[in-house]
Amino acid sequence: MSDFEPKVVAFVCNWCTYAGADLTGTSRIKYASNVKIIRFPCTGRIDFMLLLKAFANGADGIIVSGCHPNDCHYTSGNFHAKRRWIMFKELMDFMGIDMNRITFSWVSAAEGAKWADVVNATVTRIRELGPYVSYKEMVDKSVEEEVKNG
Amino acid sequence: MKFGIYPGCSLTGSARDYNESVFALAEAFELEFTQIPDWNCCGATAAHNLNKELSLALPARILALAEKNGLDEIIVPCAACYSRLVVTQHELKKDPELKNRISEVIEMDYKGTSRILNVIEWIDKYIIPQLDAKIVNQFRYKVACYYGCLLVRPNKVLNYDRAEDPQTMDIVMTKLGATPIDYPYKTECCGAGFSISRTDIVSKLSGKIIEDAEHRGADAIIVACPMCHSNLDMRRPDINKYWKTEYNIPVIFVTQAIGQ
Amino acid sequence: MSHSEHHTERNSLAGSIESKVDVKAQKCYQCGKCSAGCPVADDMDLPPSVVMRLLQTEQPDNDDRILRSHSIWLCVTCEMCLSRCPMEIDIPSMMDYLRQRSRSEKKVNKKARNIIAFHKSFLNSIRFTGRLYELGLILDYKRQSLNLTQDISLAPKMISRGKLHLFPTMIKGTAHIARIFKKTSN
Amino acid sequence: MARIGVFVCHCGENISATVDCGKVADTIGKLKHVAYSTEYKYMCSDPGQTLIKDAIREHKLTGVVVSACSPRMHEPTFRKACAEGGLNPFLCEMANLREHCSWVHEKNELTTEKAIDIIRTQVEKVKLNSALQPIRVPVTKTSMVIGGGIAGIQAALDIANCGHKVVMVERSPSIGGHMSQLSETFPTLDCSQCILTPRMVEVAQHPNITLYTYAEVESVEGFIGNFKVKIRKKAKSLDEKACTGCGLCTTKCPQKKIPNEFEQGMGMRPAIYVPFPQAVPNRPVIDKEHCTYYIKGKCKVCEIVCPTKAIRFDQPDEILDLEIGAIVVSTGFDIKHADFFPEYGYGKYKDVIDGLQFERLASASGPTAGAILRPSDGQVPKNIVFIACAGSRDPAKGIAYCSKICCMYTAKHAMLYKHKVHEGNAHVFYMDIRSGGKNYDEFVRRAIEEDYVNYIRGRVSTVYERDGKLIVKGVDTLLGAQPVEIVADMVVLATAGVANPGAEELAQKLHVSYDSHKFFAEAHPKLKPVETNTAGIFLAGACQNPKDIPDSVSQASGAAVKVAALFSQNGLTREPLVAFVNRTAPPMYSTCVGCFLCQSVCPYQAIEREDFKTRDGKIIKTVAKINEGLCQGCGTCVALCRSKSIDLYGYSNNQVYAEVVALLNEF
Repeated sequence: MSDFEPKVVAFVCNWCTYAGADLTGTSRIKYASNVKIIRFPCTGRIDFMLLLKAFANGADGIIVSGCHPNDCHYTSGNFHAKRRWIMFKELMDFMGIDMNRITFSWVSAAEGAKWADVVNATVTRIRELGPYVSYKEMVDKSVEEEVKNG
Repeated sequence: MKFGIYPGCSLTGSARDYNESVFALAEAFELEFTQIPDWNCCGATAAHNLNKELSLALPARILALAEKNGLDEIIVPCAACYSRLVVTQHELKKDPELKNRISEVIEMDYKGTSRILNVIEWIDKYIIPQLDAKIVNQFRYKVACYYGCLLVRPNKVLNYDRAEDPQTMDIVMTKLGATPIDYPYKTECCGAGFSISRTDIVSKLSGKIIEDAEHRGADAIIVACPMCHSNLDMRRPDINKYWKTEYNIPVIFVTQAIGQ
Repeated sequence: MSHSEHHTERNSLAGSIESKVDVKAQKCYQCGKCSAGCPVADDMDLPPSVVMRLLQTEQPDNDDRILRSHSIWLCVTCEMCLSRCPMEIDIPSMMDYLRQRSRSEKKVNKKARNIIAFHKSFLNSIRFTGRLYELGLILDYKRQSLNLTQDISLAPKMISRGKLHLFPTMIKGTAHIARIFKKTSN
Repeated sequence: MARIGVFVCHCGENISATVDCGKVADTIGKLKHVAYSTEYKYMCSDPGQTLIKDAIREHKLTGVVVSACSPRMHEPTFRKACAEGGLNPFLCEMANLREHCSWVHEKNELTTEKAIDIIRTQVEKVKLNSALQPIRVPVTKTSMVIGGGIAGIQAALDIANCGHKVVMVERSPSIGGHMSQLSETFPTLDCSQCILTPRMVEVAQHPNITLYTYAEVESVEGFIGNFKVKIRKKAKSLDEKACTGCGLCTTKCPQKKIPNEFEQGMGMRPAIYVPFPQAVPNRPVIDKEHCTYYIKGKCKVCEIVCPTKAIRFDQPDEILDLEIGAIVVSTGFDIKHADFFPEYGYGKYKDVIDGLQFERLASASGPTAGAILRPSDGQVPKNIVFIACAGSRDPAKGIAYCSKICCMYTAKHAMLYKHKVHEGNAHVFYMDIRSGGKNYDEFVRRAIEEDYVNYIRGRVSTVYERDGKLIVKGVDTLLGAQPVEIVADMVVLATAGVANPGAEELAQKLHVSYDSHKFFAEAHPKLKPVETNTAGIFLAGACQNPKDIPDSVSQASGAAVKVAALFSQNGLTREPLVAFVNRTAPPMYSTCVGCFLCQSVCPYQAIEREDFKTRDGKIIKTVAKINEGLCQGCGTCVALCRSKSIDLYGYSNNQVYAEVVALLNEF
């Protein structure tokens, strides 16, 4: 398992975390290259079904990050994201999704170093957890069953 | 409804007159008390000054005894005891872990369900409604209502009257026919537990309280706390010596004023 | 992650007050309203707001000054400071803690001897009888404080008025009370 | 068939030092739908941009991915270049190879692979981009200023002087606000009325300003450039055209014992009254609550004495419908009043007054004609105590903030007192002196050094009356917390500045955010201090937080510029990255089921209802509709929509799904 390099997708908002990750770059702080960023206007835009889509397509870990509470560019988008996340988390937990594979954090446009920390911590954790094969198995099985049941 | 009464140590000793007036009043207004069986001292200032856990355990035993005997409402005539009991109830409600620890210390179940009434609340609730029918003599005097510290503070815990310029005792006294004066010393401290150990401080503080009441032409100072009473009344010779004065304004328990 | 999680371990008196009695010395902005309203401030060596300031420095010397002060024993727990504090700092609870620390570190101010002697006599009295035995208290206090002549004149008057019992009242649960004392004496 | 062009930038060596740009361009060039792929040293340079423009034409590109730095840096540059090359600018995306790749990773295979993945993702996204046109919104070039204090006056005059129409709405019978109540102003001690009155008159006479006093905003609908406002003009019981302002009615009114609001209750006024002599407009109103005729049905003395027969008892309130393009909110503040300070005897002792009452005492036009006299017995106070921070910086009383203006006005009050009562003593209890501002600290120092005002650092614990004097018990914290007791004749509390009553209600009508203290909230605490979160509504003055006159005036001018900038164009152009609700054929019209959950989460009130009707007007279905003028494109509604009927241009569901798939799979 030592040469396992996890695939981590980061869903971030444009105004805080994306800008924070830009700052990590301008500060030349190094972090694991396993993470790839998808930009959204706001965490409020993030449909949590995308997380499932990402797992289904082979992601081993996911980061969701936006503005700190009260710092949202759109006033309250991150607040709604958080509220929906609380609901969704329970649902995912119920479905048997390994919540250790998801990092939810706030990284502001001024927190370049924090972004590197969040990425590195997530990658290290996912590396220990290994590839997320059980999700694929779970999906395959349910598809199988569905086919069987017609 | 069964009322419990927690007289506290002073009322069996130095404040015997207070105790007698409370019971006389209860009898006159046909209210029945049950003393909390085998009650102990609340620990007063000494306990919380020296040992926090003890200062919670002693009142907790009292409250647990009340619960055990089915006394949902407890009247506590002594303001100091009242404060200790309410504060204990508050602290243990706030911290379930502490509550368990104290239950273990007192070897009793403690739920914290009793309603604790101070003497003014008790008068307001049970005496005032039938006052007109029973009152013999109106108390037609100019009075300084002295609440002391522990009847109103800590305000957010006791949640009784307002901390500044409280009014409940003034209202009760007005209903008795008295004229309460505007009195800024209502909630100033009398020196409390320093009665014996620092009589000088008590003389100084209580002296100011008496001076202002006399200066404003009050006929009497009305109190609801045995400790305040003993400092303002029993310590009068010390006060007069300290301030080189000859104050002679009487200090009367609120229950005595009604009983007059 | 909030900023408060980045605290370093604090060994100061202010640090232990924060963890033990949930009073944050740093909240004090030195308005002095506590000292202004404190009935015994002018007798104190360190008025309450000065105690708060000394705590904020988190210097061992200053912590020591507080624990050796007369002030912490002069505080009458009238709660005026808390009642008027704009920052709602629970100074009375903090004072209780400081007194206990002062005793456990054997730093009690000499001038507070009488006050502590009285408190001890008070607790001694209820430890054995369950209730306060006022005459016993006075006698025990006199023994502890060596203040033999004080209030001698009051006693006969009080006894005659039935206000001072010659013998203590014992409650039934004295053994229970004794156990409570024992369990809480750490 | 998509034809995508990919342009890989070296950024000097910033990218190429760790990413093998040649390999990247080659690999990407082999992808399906990539018609052209190249690399260049500086894509943002002129030749770089030319390269893109030429390639668009030459290869008939339908989409462009510039793989360079962060889009937050150069997206506008490259979109502009594409537009110049003949491609819709919204068909250009950027792949962030610099900040998110080359700068943060070491030089190795993985870094180059990541660069390829990033570009691939953007290629898949851009395929699904739509050609968008900027949104044009018409603008009604009339502004409304709510509140006629100094901030509102300044904003109205500035906008009007730019040549735009202004409607000013003032709740009370006269404009002027709190500034008209002030005696003299810090730090110059010039008379408040003297500098304010000309401005008030200018407002009344300005051809571009329409003034409605004794009027309130009833409702506000619409959006930036297109607000529909209803204003309630309360009945003044007066024909304003007929009234000459002679004042006979006010002198003859038999009802004379109404506490005068303008004098902070320290004087009386009749039921028909002009709030103060310099009022604008200088016409009376009848206070129906206190007028004998309105209460008892008889009197009408004013009607009888009026030489021009201008009194109209049966006048109704009037509702005006206005079309407004921009709104400035300048409703000001209030101060904490009685019973807030039982320990200071405020509201109980007549000689414990607040700062505004002191202003009236010190004002030449006030109830004492400028003499400092105690309200209780009219005596000159020989000892006066000022208490700063009475309620401010007091979380226990619910106000944690600093009211900002009190330090300065308290210094001014102490100074004015010393100038009027030479033999008197003025004491100020303070915690900190906050005198940041031009010539402010010098002013406070003057009070201390030249007027010998006694500043004591410490809070007051209690104030009580004894023998007609006020005993003030405070402390001097600079003397080791030594208790201080002052026997005073009068105590002035600098009570906290608070939001105006009604601020919350108005904020809700305007759909503007407000904070926990009911002060209006700015859109950004630093960079958008005069904007609100609702486009087209701006803030000026103390309705945002307590402010002094210079700050209020500066902010008012700032708000005026925002309005003027909006009105400087014939319409409004906005980025089209907004949400939209899908449309399908009748009878379904849209997959939207009309639950309107989206409406509750939209921070901009951009979601409206759209009815589909039959020919005879019967409503078949009601669905959500996005107002493009208001939508800011956050997408919260998109994520929330249960029927997936809302989508967002630029970040559509298809696009983000394509991105996820592309990022994780190799094609």
